[in-house]
Order: sequence, then structure tokens, then C-alpha cells
Amino acid sequence: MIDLLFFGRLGDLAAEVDRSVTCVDGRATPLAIREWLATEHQSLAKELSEPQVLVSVNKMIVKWDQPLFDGDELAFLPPVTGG
Amino acid sequence: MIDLLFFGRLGDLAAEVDRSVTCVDGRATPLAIREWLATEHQSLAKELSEPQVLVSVNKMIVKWDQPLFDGDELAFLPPVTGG
Amino acid sequence: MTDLVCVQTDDFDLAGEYRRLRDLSSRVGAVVTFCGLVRDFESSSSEIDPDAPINNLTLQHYPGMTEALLAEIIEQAKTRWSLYGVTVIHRIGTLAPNDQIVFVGVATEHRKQAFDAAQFLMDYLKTQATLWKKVTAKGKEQWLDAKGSDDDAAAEWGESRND
Amino acid sequence: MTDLVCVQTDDFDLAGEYRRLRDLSSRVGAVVTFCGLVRDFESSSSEIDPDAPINNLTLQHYPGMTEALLAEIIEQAKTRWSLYGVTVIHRIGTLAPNDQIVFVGVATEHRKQAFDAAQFLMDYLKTQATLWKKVTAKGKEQWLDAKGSDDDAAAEWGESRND
Repeated sequence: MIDLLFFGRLGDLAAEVDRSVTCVDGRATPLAIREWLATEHQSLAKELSEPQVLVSVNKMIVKWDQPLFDGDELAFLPPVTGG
Repeated sequence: MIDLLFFGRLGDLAAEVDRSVTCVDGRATPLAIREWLATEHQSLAKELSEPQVLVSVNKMIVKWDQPLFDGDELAFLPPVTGG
Repeated sequence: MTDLVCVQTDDFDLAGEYRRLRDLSSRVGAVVTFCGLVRDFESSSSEIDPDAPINNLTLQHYPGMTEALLAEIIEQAKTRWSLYGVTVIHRIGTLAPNDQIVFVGVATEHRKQAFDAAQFLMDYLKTQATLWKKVTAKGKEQWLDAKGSDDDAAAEWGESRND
Repeated sequence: MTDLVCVQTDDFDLAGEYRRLRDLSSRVGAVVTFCGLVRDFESSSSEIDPDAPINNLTLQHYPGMTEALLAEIIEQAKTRWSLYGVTVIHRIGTLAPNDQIVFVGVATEHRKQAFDAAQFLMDYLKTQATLWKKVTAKGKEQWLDAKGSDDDAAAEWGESRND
């Protein structure tokens, strides 16, 4: 199982999305999950494709082709606006 | 009468100096007063001749050849060290 | 412990934070503090009239990741300047106008180190910490867009401002 | 009154000064404060062993002229940055290690203005305000020399740092 997290505006767009997905170890990537989300959640997938959106795995920023493993926490991060 | 003020290390060196002098209006200058001080207070006059020492008249920085008038307050200011 | 990172819903107290920094060492000669406050307007919001008073601001963050990133930013600052101690506090949850949002405090020997480090910490916090702001005004909610000027401010430290 | 200049023997209270600046306008989004403290050593003293603990520091000033110069420095800062309010407090008399010496606080809309203005004010205060420090250590008294680095810091504002 991989846990999905969506922050900021992505959280609102992902209200209907199931927050855990089952994948074969090392075969899924953030990019593959984004493409899978696009099939049912087009407006979310469009926002996820914005170049400023970053992905993290287990709280570390990673590339979109990072292999995912059971138990990973995958987060989609829009541009930050703290401070 | 012109009032003389000495600050910082100059104050210590000027401990014996009379703090008011009588001058003819517009004929004295800070430079003339420094030269007059040199006759009796050599170590003070030496410090006053350091290029970093500034003079003010009535709390405004002036040049050493500024004419002085009765009632003026002449201050000798070593480099400042506040903050 | 000389450095402190908190992400919290509670308000913070400048006097107490200052006291901690001031007392870290008898060699502390300079303490710079920055407090960020909720202003009653948000000019960067595009859909809401920029002069409409904001009712409130809601801050969300990524628990665990934010604290780790802030600690990392402090470590970066400590490689650049000699710092006796640093405090970074960021509030989350719903805030009203004039509420305190963020605190950065730095204790050093000399003033330039303290000013530079505090500004560096704020510039990096703004562009790297996993925090997001939503503004609510006239019943409308909107997530704020990131500001290009913040990215520029952080990028400058990679170049000429590192002294 | 949005600006405040004090030269005083009394201590100052950061929390109270911050509160005043924060409440000047509902548009204040950033407050930067600087507190200068007496350190327990003074490396710029030449005759006294630089690592000898200092017993105390005595500050003298030119009453009337100091206040006028500080007010003028604030006016200069206000021509460069948009400031809601400024406070400058400088203590005089005899101070002990860890005592507060100087406070500068600035309230602005955005953080960069506040950081820059506070640093400018300190750089100018250090080189222009008519204040002199005498250090007493091991029974010896010595007036401190001005630091070249302070003149350099103030001079930089005439050049590239004005932005």
C-alpha cells in the first residue's frame, strides 16, 4: 500500500480520491500514479502536471520517476506559500 | 562667551581646561581655539589635531574655520563608538 | 539546545523567545528578531478584490517534513555565519488579521551576522518550508499563489549575498 | 506619532516596543527588531587584554545633538523605504555585561523593507550618533576606538545596497 497526500489547492481537488493505492514494489512511480489519477480526476491531474508541483516520498523531495515501494508515503506539493 | 565641550577621551584630557572663553565676535574659529589650547594643554591639542576629530557649533557639525559668535556652543567630538 | 523549531497552532511570545536567545551565551552582543503578521489585505490574491479586508487566513503544513526542512535551513545558516542560537516558529491553523504568523530570532556576537542570518532564514522559509496559505474573504476561499519575488530573494543567497 | 527616539539611562522593554510598532497600522506585516547587548569582552580594546572580562561599560553622549542626529537618520531611512514606524532607543550611563544597550525596531508591510531599514539605522547610528563608550576592566578605564568595519558598513548604503 502507498499512502497519497495532497496539500494546498491539490487537497481540495483530490477530495474524492482514495488515499491509498496498491502497487507492485518498485514498478510504480509518482508519474505513473499521476497518469492513473488522470483517468478519473482530470482537473486534479491537470494541476499535478503544473511544472511547479513537486513530489516527495517519505518526506524527501524526489523525481517523478522514483520507484515506489510498499509503505511509502507519496505527497504532491504545490508551490509553498508560508511565512 | 563661547562654551567649550569635550567628549569621550577628549573630556579626560581637558579636565583642567576652562570651559568658557571670551572672543571677539566672528574673529575666533574652532581652529584658533585649538591653537590657543595648544599653548597650555599639549596632549589635548595633539588629540584634537587627529584627523578624525570633528567640531560642532550649536550641535551642528561645522568646518574648522567656521566663525564663532558670543553664546556659541563649541564641541570637540572624537570618533563615535555608540551602538 | 541552542536552536528551536516549532510548527504550532498556539501563538508565540516575542519577549520569551528573545530572553532565551539573549541568555544563550554571555558573548551574545546582537539579537535580531523578525515577526510576520497577518495583514488585513492580501495583494497577491488574484480572484479576490485586493483591497477587500480578509476575514482570515488558514495555514496548512506537512507535519514532520516542515520541521525537518526548517532544521535543515538553520543548519545551512550555521555553515555561513557564526550563530549562538536560532529560533524559528511558524503557526498553522486559522489566523485573523494582526495575528502573528511567523517568528525568526538569531543571537550572534555582531550585528551583521544576525541581520544576514535572520533574512536568509526568512527567505528560505518562504520558498522551501512545506506550508500553504488559504485566504477567506467575503465568504470566498482561495489558496494563495507563490510570489516570484520570494524565489528571487532566496536565489540571491546563492550568488552575491553570501558574505 | 509613528517614530520614537529616546536616549535614556533606563532599560527598555522589547515586548512593549514591539507592541507599539505592531499596532501602528493593520497593514503592518513585518516587524524587525535589533537589540544590542553588552558582551563580556571587547575585542576592539587595544590596551586591555581582549579576553579579560569587562566589569562595565560607560556610555556618554551629547544631549540634544544625539537625539537630533537619530531623528535625521530615521528621516533618511524613510526616504528610502516605506515604513509605518521606527523606534530607536539608546542607553547611556554605566552598563554591566548582558545589559541591553541599543534597540532599533521597524514596522513595514513586507519583510525586506524592515530588514534593510533596521540594518541601515544601526549602521548609521554606529557611525553618526554622538555616543562614546568607555570600558572598565581590571580597574583600568579605556575609551574605545571606533571600528573601521562600522564606517565600511555605513558607506555601503551610499552605493550598491540602496535597493
